[in-house]
Amino acid sequence: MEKYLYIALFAPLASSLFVALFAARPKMLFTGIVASLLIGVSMIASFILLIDVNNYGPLHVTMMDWISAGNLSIPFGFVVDEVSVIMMVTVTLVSTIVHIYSIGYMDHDKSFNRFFSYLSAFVFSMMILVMSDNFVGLFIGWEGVGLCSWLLIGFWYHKHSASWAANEAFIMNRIADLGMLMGLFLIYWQLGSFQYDVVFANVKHLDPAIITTIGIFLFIGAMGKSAQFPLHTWLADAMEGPTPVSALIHAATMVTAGVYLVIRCGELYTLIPHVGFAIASLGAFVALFAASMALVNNDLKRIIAYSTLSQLGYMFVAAGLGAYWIALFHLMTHAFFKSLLFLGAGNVMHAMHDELNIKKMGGLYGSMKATAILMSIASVALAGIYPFAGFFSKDKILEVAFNEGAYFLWFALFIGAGLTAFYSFRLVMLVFFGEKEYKKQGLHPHEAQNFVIYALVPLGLLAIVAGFFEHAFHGFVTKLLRNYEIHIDHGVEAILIAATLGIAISGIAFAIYMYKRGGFPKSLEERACYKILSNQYFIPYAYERFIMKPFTALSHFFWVSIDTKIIDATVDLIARVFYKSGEKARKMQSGNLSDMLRWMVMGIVVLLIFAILYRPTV
Amino acid sequence: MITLTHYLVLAGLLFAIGLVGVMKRTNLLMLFFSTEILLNAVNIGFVAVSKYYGDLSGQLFAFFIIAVAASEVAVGLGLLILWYKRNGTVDLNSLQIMKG
Amino acid sequence: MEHILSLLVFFPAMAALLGFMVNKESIRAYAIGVSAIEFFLSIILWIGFDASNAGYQFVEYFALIPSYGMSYYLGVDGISLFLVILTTFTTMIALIALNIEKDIKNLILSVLFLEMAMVGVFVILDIIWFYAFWELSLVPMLYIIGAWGSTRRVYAAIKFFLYTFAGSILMLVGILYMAHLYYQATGVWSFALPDWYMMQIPFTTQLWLFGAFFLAFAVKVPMFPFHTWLPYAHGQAPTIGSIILAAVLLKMGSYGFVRFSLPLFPDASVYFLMPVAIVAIIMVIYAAMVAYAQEDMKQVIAYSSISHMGIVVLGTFAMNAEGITGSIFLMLSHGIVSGALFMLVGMIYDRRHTKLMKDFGGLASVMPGFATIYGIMLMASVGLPLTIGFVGEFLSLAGFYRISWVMTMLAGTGIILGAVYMLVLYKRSFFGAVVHEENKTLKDLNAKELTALIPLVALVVILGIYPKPVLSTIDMSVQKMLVLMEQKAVEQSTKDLIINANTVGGTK
Amino acid sequence: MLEPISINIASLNLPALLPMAILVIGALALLVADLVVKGLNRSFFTMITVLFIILDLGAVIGYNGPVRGFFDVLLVDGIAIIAQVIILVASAFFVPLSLSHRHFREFEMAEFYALFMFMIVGFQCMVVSDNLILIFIGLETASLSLYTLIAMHNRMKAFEAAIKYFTMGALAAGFYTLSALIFYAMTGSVEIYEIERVLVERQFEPLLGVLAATVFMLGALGFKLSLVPSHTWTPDVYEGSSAPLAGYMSVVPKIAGFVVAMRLFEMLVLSGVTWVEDILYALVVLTMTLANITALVQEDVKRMLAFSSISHAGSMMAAIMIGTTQANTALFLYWTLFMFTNLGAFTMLWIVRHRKNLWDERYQHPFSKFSGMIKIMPMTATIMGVFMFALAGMPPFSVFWGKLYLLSAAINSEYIFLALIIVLNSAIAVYYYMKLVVYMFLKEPTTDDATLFTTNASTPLKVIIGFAAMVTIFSILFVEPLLNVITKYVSSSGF
Repeated sequence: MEKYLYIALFAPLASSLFVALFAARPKMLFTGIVASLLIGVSMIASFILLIDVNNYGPLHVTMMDWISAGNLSIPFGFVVDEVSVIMMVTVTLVSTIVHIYSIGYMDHDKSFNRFFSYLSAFVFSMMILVMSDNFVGLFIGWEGVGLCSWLLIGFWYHKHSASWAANEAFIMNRIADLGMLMGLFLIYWQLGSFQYDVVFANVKHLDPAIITTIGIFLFIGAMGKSAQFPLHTWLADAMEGPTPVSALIHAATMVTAGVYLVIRCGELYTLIPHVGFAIASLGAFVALFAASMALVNNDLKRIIAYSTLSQLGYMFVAAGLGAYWIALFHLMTHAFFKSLLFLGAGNVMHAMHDELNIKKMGGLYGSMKATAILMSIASVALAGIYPFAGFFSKDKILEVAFNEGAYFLWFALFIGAGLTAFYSFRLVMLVFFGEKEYKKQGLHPHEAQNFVIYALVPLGLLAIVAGFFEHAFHGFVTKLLRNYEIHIDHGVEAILIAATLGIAISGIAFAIYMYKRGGFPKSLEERACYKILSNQYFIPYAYERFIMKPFTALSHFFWVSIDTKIIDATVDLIARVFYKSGEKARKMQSGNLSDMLRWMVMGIVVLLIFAILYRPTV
Repeated sequence: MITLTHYLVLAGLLFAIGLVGVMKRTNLLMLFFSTEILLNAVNIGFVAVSKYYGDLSGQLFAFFIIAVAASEVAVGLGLLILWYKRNGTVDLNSLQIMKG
Repeated sequence: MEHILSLLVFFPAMAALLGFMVNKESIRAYAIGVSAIEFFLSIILWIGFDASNAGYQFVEYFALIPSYGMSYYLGVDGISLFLVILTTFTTMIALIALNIEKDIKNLILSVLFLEMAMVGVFVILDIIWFYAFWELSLVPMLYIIGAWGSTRRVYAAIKFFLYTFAGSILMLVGILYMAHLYYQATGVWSFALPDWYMMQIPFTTQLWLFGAFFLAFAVKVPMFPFHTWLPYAHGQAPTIGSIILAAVLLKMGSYGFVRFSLPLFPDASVYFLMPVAIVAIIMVIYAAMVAYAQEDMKQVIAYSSISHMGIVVLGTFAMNAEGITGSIFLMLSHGIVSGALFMLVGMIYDRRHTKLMKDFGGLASVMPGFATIYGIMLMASVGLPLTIGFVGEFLSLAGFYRISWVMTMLAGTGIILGAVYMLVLYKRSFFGAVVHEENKTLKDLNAKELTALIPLVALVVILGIYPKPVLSTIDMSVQKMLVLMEQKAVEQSTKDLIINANTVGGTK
Repeated sequence: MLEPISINIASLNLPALLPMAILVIGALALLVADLVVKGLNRSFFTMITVLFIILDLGAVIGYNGPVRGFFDVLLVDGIAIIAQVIILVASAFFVPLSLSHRHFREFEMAEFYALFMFMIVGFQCMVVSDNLILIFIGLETASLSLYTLIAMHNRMKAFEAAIKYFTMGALAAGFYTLSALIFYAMTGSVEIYEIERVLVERQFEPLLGVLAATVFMLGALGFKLSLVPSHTWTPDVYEGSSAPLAGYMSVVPKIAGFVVAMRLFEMLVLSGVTWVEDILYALVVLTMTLANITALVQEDVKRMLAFSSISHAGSMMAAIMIGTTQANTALFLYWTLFMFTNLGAFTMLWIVRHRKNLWDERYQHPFSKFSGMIKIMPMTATIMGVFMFALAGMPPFSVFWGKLYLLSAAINSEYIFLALIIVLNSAIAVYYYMKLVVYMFLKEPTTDDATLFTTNASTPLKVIIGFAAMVTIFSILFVEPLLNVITKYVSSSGF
């Protein structure tokens, strides 16, 4: 079975390296095809492993030693257990589709080959992240996906905004990574190893305070990758990247790495429920916070990005409250319908010649039915309507919140569900129905190539049916993960489900109703609350104003004032003092003979005076 | 009665005079005279002390000093004449080519 | 084989002397050949090196001034082995990449002399000779910076020379006082490091001596606030000068800490641990911020070296195998990476005769190959895993975490700030549209430049993925040294700290 | 009434006089030869002189314990031997500098060489005696000949230098005699060992007298050793006199002076007259520092070297002040190595001397003259650079080892502060030595005509340069034997 593991892991690397050979060349179709094939191979291998793990249990291999110094020794080790295999399957599945999709999407891009090289490299890093059997290995993937997202967000580097967003994403993640590193160091110095099995076996013996610290540090890392408040701003800006990238990295896989980390460290977090609850609360907050921003935004991709944020919030609620398998489940379903949503948006963008403002679209249903249907499916799934995938996972999360007696969280999520339904259908309505605004720009939108549509169909199907695997999934992952049972009597449960469905549907209905009638009045946009939302609570502005500007100013001050004017000047001053004193001493050499003689006599006289005045005992 | 002290005081006074001359004089010739005075002041001292101790080496020293003084004068005057021939003055303020 | 070290030290010097006869046209080939031979010698050294023996190997001893305990005493162990290889390697690469026409002969001869001095510093075990090589290394550098530098070269050269010379004279007094102590203790003169290792020194004396040695090393590293010579030296030096300066000369200082300060004065090192660590952290953050404020690409890298050396120092004073091994590995990686970065800047400077970021922009589209290699080196410099930069940084920080987690966190901001200035540099010069006309026609890397760069890239990746052979060799000697420190420490608290720093578990 | 003195010839031990005698004879012979044979050439004189010096050397070497002789005024002990050897070797190397490519009047005259030999005799007398009279005679013989030699260079500057040197020398002689008088008056003897005995017996009472004598002696020797404030003559005299003489002056008279200073002051220091020690301490620091900072601002290499030699002499006084065997050994070691380096440096100046002052209306060797030399004549520039770094105490060149040993001596006798001052001074010093290197290596040449620099070059000079360079670079190989010999001699003569 190991060979499948290595195939699954290294096929993407091979693809990336192979394609990289042609990176500098103009577009070559076969690069895209080869890449897609290799990723497909990796996917098949992952599925085989899935079955294998299901039958024979986890698989653990150690490839070779990496770092060893003092008591520290870190191998390249990989583990394929219930959790990682689910992640692998999800990742490779979405990746394959995205690769195929990109062949169509990047059709006219001159850096076609480079794109696929990066994309495959990302898949490789992601595989390392999920498959590694120790924290540092995870950190490798962690940084690797960061690098790839930097490369891919800034793929169109000639755009200032793109390269800026890329740097922002990288740096924000670095901030979080520092937290994560601290967590790793603490783990090492406490337990002397980075191996999951060793760590989780012994962590329970540690002093709770230390476990708490570890938990917090690790979660800081997770916050960066999963763009949780306050490190969330990069995700929206990351939409500068090509849409397949947004679909793969910023919706389906990378951003969920944080959730994966928390799930992976389940044994650790179960020991510190208070931290877990904090995580859940933050998640709930983000769920609302992001949804609210999605309400008013007019940028096609940003809306979806915010909804991703909000869904990540949901996952963290589940993970925080200890319902790891539910979090993982939502992670998976979300990957399907969210990537679908993004890829559909990609089609729309192409049709609209990269126009992103949904206010300028409308009535596209006529010209691109398939996309419209797929996106609607995705939106329904997102809104969590029975029997679509979103319903099962999301509803479970609300139940968990209720079950934990965290009614406040439950309420937040409940509201969030409503908002989600509203904004996703606001988007659908504005894009596909209503007035044909695009006519004004004289565009003639057209449907994407067929194979692109076909590539999307599997996702569409999964978005519909994935929910029904719930029990199989539950049974499978809880072999590893702590099981979580919900004990709510059926009456209450039914009411809850009804309520959730109700608010979701009413959200949808409201959206349809309003936008059929030409949307909200303009006057609304003058309102303060609207302004706050449309400016993302002025947080990016605040960062710019209170962090970046002062930092730049301070750096400049250090350089000009401290380094040059003080430190360096002091050094030169010392030298100059000697030189100047030389100039002074030089006057002694007047060259006049009388002066010379006087100096000699003076010397004698002074010494004599000394002899008289100062005479230490013999 | 003239004791050793008187001689030594005299020697001291002469030496002081010599020093002052060395410092003050700007005429090279006078300057050399002053240095001669220094040496002779010492001579007096030596002779007196040597008499006082009844030991010859002092007088020996005095003789040598006289001899050396003589040769010094010879060399000094030689240099002086050289200088005078070149730029017609024996004022030591003319020796100012080199300084700094 | 038993004289390979002497060969390593004096082969370049001999070659330089003979080089006077070689004529100007063929001198470059001559230099590359010589440095290549030297490099292979060092590789042979590595092959012959017994990785299971932590002590000094290939030892050569010859009493020069027996009545005064001065000897010609060579030896190499895990700590110095790779620094020697780094030296020979960088010199070779730098010579390959060299493209100066003016008085190239003098330049090359001085580089070869410099190589002798640098190798000597790392393999010599007699302190007087160490001092001699230490000072000798200044002279060729003075000439290289001052004669082939840019406009303010003479000022920069003199500043570099005087600053480092003045810094090291106190060390001379320290050395002689050590010798005096040794004479007091044993009744014989000796300047041999292994002899000195055996000597226990009273606490207060240790403090003074530590100070005397510290200044010399601190100036060389360079530690805040003795760092101001570095920007000038780098800013004015020709490319080859910057490469060697960054790759090797700075390492002499940090090597000095590991080789002298720690094992000779364990108690003082522990006593000064916190102050030194604070200075190191200031270096990391302050230098990174200053680097961020620079307009000149080369200055950015110059200040970034200060920042990285801060982490090296921190790791050295972690007092545990992880930290010290890490810091030595970081010396190597920083040598390779910063050397490569300076080389890259030099290449673009040769094309455009400017190093200012604002004069570039959009280079990625004009020179993709250049941009790619630059990007790889950049990622190595910000310490991305699986590049050479990560291993050392990770280990150094991990090591120091044992001493103080707050300070480690502060030093850790280096990885954030590092990303900040490096990415901003990359964005400003490589991303965006090509605004300047003259940039549109720039040529991508040529064959010569690639031959110089490819090995560096390869090393960056290989040692990033499989650093074990290097690490384990270093680690063994480091552990030996730590044991020695623990044994000869005079204060119980020192022993406790060293033991505690090297054991897992327990305190927060 | 003085009783007559009866002398026993055997007790005179005339052989002790032999070394001096040889050179006196040599000088006279040279004069006679010049009278009888017309048109003898400088090469002849030079070689004869060298030969006699070698003979002298032969007579000097061969030492067995301290010997007294000639009315016990001669004291041939270890340091006397070493000092003489240094003096003679230095002379043997400096005389051939007369064989320069261009002809100078003084080198054509037999008198020059005769005087030269008399001067050597004078120095020898200074070092082989502990009798104030003989020391005085030696001093004066040497000085008077030296004044004349300087003046023989026959340029305005030379005359000025000679007169300045002479006048101050006369004053110094006055001081010397006065100090001798005071010692004599207090102890009734002019023999240093005798004076010492009496003073120690009396616990140095009256102290004021002792101190006064010391002060005047300091004034006299301070002039010879160019200690502040009696150093003012040095730069002018060096500048005025020809390079070979200047180099000679920077080495030989000083070593003679050091020996006398050792005999006189160490006696005082070691017998615990702290006052002397403190004053010497102050003088040493003052001399080194003042000379160094003044050297920083010189425009002329020769003047710079003059100041540098002042500061070197200062650190030698430090050795005398420390007064341990190691320190005295360090002194001789240092000076031997310093001699060769200085020989090289001044010979170099001698080689690049040009008839006219092309670069500066006053200076012969302004720094600007050397700018870009590496491009015009790389070999010369490199060697000059080596000499400069050696003088700066840069390892592993000659002077470094001397400095090292001196510092070690200072530290071993717990003079840490002194050691610090010495190294700090060498840090200052490195700047002005490096200034020349900077000019030679880093500046652009003002001319590309190499012949301007080689008008005075000749084979003998080149040979000497090569030799000096070899010694300077590979000095490490000679340190061990030198150390052994010097230590043996010094310790055997009780210093």
